Amino acid sequence: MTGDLLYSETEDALRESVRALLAANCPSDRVASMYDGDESLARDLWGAVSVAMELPAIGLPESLGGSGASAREVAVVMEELGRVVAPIPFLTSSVIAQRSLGHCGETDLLKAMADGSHVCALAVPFSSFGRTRGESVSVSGGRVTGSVAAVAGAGHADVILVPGLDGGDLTLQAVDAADAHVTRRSSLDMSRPVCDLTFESSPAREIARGQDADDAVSSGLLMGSAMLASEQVGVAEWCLETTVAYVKQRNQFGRPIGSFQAVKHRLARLWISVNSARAAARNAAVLVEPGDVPAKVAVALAQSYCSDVAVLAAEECVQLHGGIGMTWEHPTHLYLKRAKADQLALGTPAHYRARLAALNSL
Amino acid sequence: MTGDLLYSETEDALRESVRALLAANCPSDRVASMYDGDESLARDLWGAVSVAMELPAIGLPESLGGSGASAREVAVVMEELGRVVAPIPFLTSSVIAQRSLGHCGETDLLKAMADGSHVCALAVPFSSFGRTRGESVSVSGGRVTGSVAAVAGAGHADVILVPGLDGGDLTLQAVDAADAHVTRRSSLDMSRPVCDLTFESSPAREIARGQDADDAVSSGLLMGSAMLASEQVGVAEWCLETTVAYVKQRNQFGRPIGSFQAVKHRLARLWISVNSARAAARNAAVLVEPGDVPAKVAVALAQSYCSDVAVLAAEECVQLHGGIGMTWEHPTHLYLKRAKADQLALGTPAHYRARLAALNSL
Amino acid sequence: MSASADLARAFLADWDPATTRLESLRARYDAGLAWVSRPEGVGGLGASRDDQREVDGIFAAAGFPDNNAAANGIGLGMAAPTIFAVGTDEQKQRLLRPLWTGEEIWCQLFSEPGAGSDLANIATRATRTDGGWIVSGQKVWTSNAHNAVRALLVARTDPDLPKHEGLTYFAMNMLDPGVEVRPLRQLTGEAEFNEVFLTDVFVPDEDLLGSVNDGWRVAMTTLASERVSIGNSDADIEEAMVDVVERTWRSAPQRTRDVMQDRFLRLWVDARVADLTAARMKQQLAAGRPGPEGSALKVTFARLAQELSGLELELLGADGLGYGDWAMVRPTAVVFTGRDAGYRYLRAKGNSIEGGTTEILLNIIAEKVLGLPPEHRPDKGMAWKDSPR
Amino acid sequence: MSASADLARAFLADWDPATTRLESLRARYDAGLAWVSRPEGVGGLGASRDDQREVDGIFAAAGFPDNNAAANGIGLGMAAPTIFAVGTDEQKQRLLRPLWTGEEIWCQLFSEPGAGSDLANIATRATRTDGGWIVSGQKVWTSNAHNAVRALLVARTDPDLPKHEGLTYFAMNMLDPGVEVRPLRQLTGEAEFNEVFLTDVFVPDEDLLGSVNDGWRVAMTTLASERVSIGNSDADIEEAMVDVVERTWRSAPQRTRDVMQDRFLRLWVDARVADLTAARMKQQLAAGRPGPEGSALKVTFARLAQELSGLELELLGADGLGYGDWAMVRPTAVVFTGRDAGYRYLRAKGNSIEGGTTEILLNIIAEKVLGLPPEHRPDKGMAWKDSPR
Repeated sequence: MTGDLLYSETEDALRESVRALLAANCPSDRVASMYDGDESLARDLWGAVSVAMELPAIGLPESLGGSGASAREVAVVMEELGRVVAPIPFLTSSVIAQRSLGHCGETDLLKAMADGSHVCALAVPFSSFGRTRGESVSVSGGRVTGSVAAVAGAGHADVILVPGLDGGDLTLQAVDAADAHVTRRSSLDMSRPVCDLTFESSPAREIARGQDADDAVSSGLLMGSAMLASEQVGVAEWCLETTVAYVKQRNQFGRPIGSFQAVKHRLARLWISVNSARAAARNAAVLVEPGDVPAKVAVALAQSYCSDVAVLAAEECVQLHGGIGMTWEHPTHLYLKRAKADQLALGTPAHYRARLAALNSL
Repeated sequence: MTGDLLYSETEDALRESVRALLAANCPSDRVASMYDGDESLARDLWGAVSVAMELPAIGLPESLGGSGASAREVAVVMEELGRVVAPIPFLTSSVIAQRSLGHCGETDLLKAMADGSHVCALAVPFSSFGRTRGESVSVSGGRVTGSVAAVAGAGHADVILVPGLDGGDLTLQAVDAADAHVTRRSSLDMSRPVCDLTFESSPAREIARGQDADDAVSSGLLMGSAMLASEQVGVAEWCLETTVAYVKQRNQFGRPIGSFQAVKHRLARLWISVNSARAAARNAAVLVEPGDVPAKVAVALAQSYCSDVAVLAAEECVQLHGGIGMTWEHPTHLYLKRAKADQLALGTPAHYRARLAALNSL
Repeated sequence: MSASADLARAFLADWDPATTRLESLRARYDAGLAWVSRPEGVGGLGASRDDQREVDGIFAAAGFPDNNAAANGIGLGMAAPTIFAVGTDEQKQRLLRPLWTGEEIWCQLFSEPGAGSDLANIATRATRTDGGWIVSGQKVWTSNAHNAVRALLVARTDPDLPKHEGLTYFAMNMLDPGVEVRPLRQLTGEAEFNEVFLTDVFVPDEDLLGSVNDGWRVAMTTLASERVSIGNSDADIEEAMVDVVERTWRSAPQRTRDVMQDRFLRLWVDARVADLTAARMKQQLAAGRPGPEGSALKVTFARLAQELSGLELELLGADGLGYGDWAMVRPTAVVFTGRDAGYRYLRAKGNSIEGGTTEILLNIIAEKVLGLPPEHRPDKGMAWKDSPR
Repeated sequence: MSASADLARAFLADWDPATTRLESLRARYDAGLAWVSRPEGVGGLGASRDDQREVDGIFAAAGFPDNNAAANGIGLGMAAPTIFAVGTDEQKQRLLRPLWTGEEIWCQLFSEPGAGSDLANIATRATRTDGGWIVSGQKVWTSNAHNAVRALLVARTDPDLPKHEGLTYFAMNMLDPGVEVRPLRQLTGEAEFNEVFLTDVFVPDEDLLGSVNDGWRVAMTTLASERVSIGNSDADIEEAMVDVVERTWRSAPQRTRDVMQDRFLRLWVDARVADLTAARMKQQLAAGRPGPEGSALKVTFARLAQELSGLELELLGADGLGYGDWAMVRPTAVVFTGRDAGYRYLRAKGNSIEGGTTEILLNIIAEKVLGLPPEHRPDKGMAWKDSPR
């Protein structure tokens, strides 16, 4: 049977607060200026959401200083962050890293993250699909050596969680960011830039080993994928709403361009897709917690569907804005870049379809 | 470099004659009555095209009583036959079987086919992709035993060319249709119905063996696939033209439905596709003769593309005719059934795409 | 245990299984146990809607004859709600009992050759006569007309008004000698529908439903119930197309599956997500927040049925070239499962046409949900008789 | 060996390689060896078009300086044909030589913020003054404006006429103090185009091209040459998008290729068929049967560039998350090859907008090729100043 796919009243209220906070603190022109190297928004916004709503710890149990929010609620936050392409490490630190650490019972580090003062990043390529083998990093005598490319959320991280091989064993190591070489890359999505990390005999503390390390990474990535689907719904929704508003007021040939039937049908189809994406993302949020096979199916379904819908929505947003959608000045490009990067993030839809085939013997 | 993809003056003239002949002899209501068991049109039309234009032998060399037409010209005939969903065994007998026999140097049989009095069918499932292993028929002492399902063009055939295994060798055997059990199947496309064939120690004459038999079958099927693409262009073209004419005269909401932009754009896109399919089919007709790798690539490209365009055109034809397109009374359904059967015939587009990947190391 | 259920048990305790089927059904109706949420005196108890399932279960468990609802879908699904909404007390008394018991099968005379998507363009005329109306015209796409004794008819009563305003709704007697029903054969070979020719059919005043010239409004109510049920029907009534095709998929050769994997999985994902979307719509309805998702789901399910059934034939290869039977039969219901793939492919083409074309539904979503401007309508506000056609 | 070629060789025999580049080019122009099929006295010989390639080859082989055609695409591709078509003798003498030699770079001032797809809605005003016109308004999407000294300008000269009828074509001086050029940054980070603000720019009568209020017709001629060249450009100028992505495909991990095989192959097939369609169009043009395929090809190539570049990023995985450089540079030409995949993806979005949106081109195909009815245009026939905007 299907779980409750609607938004509860609590969730509606949460959305309202988050939306108001982001409206006041995340203007799109400051997101755009991150592409020109001004990263002030990233720190300011993280501070604002930490102080005003304790968002960084929303998913942590109350015993660790968090709000004990469910995945359903965290998903609502993700939708809102997607709607403004917020440049903060919520997905990478508060969802993925917290989940991995939670799996290892790393309460001290989690407590340190609760007030937003510590930010954590899992050192896997942001394109990783489901798990990692850790083969690019070797561990020996409490030190790690090696490199990991295209890690999201590492730019402002204090602690890096590094999967690495000790002999034949996968381990998960906590490394102080100061002990790692973090190279910013010019990224397709500068509101969530990726970094290349290099470790040269960096001091590390082991927090998991073997199956335990594997599970810690996998469960972090599974939760991340589920939440990413809700971010994608938020991105798609903004694109749809913005485009609908634009085609109503933009006139050509003496008519609003939204009165042309081809435009109307495209937007109606897009609405159908976004509405369906919401059902898929909600379902993933409802089922993801136990991390079992139904959770994996629900997440794969959501990722297969929502990734492409967000890209489609952003692409339609550009096209139906005509020339203005191609300009730097209009915020649409921020959503296109986020949507496309999100499609590659944590596995492409094609990979999730292949996984669905395997999970369902299709 | 690309060959000449235009129609020559000779080809235009040939088209004109064939179109006039078919307009007079192939009314769509008589095609429809084939679905109710009245097959009179099949015989009458074959007689008409044999007497008036010697079409059955158009591709045979003049020395064998044919017109020596090139594949380019035969392709023009196929386009016209597709435009009226003609229920005659031109593709199966005059293209595929003649090509296979030609490969074996079977001049006596070819001569007997020249005036249309003898019809031949290659006993492979109509869905066969590229070749056959002949494993469902065994050959021994001049007799064949076994069965082949879903053979097109066998219903009115006089001679059946049967691929069968003699020990480990593939052979090609000529069997008199009177010596085979031919079971008509209720078929998706009754204008080209398929039959199930059974042989019980039927007397046979071997016409090829080993590589030679394999090549004979493959070259027949390759030529058939190339020509099928042109039939598909003809089917698509009729559907497009008929739909365009309909949406101009059908009014709803006080306007021709062809004035609605969503309809206009769909038809414009369909026109683009049909126009592209023509280029692909012409290219296959130009390059198919030598049967080499470029021929195979050209044919695979045409089949990958044209099959789907014909189906799309027929489906759009139904949809844009609204309810009337769903009726038995309107000829559209004849084209939908032909287009869909043609898509399955001689391999689906997916198989051809896989072949293109192999041929081009993609 | 509801009060309705108590009444049902009490009724059954008194019921003699030797009673004829029809007498049994009439008695159940008269006891208010037909549609319990409807008012007393017309088959109901004024009870909660939620009681219905329980009551039906009790009757079924007792081996009580059922009213064969499937054979009278239009009567129960469209005529009854319409009569409840606009019928007079006399009409309710007269029409609803035989409708519910299945004595009177209903059909729906809306569409015409010139009024498909543009349904308000109805040309069938109803002209005033002594004690009633004389109706002439042609209707099309009428399911069940050959079994029906009653029809929901929309006809034009005032051609001088704009097209939406001059229509009137009637409950017409199909047994009138002026009614001719001809089977309409479809591309599947079957004749699921009919054409209905009306020549000077007399409809008495007592069969007028609602007010004169108010037929469009009433028809819209009727159609809204139809569309919700179509968008949603697959899931409830029969096996979904995706499940049928998934079975074919599993038995297709591995080579075929390899090359079609991504294509099949895309459709499979779309279908599973559509199921979730439908589930979410039902939750919204249950929460009292009806949305426009019914139209959207119909668009999605139509597309999926068409693409999946098209893919299925490709999976089947040689078997896809066959077809069950072209004989012109008259099916009692449309069932995709248990038929051959060729039938599914052809019949599914109608999914995006019947009950509102995909194009019209997309217009509705664009205009009602997204608030985009309406299409240009040259006939807007004109007298129907003067408008371009 | 053509007579044109003989003349070229004779010219080169006399040419002193020590001559400056500009003098050399001017001499070649004056000898009629610039565009040989054009008339004598304006850079041509009145020879056959076919001679041009041969003559160009001879000059190139001799190490003769070229006129850097790529830097003046609009001048050579649009301004020159327009001047030849409607220019006076005086204009041809004055404007064509510096255009061909590259002394004068041209740009095109057509599009405006309120006149994109609806190009005839141009609001830039040209009002009569002594000896010429005073022009004010805003133009946008102007390539090369920052290098140009001359512009093809379309401005409104009579707002009392319907929108297509009150426009006039000018050859405007970009060095006028009333011209302000601002770079327009795009989603790629670059500023390929400009906004151009015109404030009381004086255009003398001698720079009027064609007749007053006949600008629309002239502009259509200019644009037709643009669209043919866009539909067709990929194949000629640079490596096709499909070839670039095919290379990425070959180096993608096998697992990725397995799951994306059908999707990539579909695009690959579409791209190869598009090439054949383009080849067939060229054959038709060569046979003197121009068709509407130019617009169709532009639609197809835009779609393919977008889908292929989108797929390429998916193939690249982690590498697809990077991006070359967001710095606001001013590129001299748009080249997809040799840039990173992210740039290709973003820049290709413009392919379905610039030079006629896909939506407008589909309208054109539907109306001009298929003969379907035009869109409803509420402003049809109205004075421009009164029409809804």
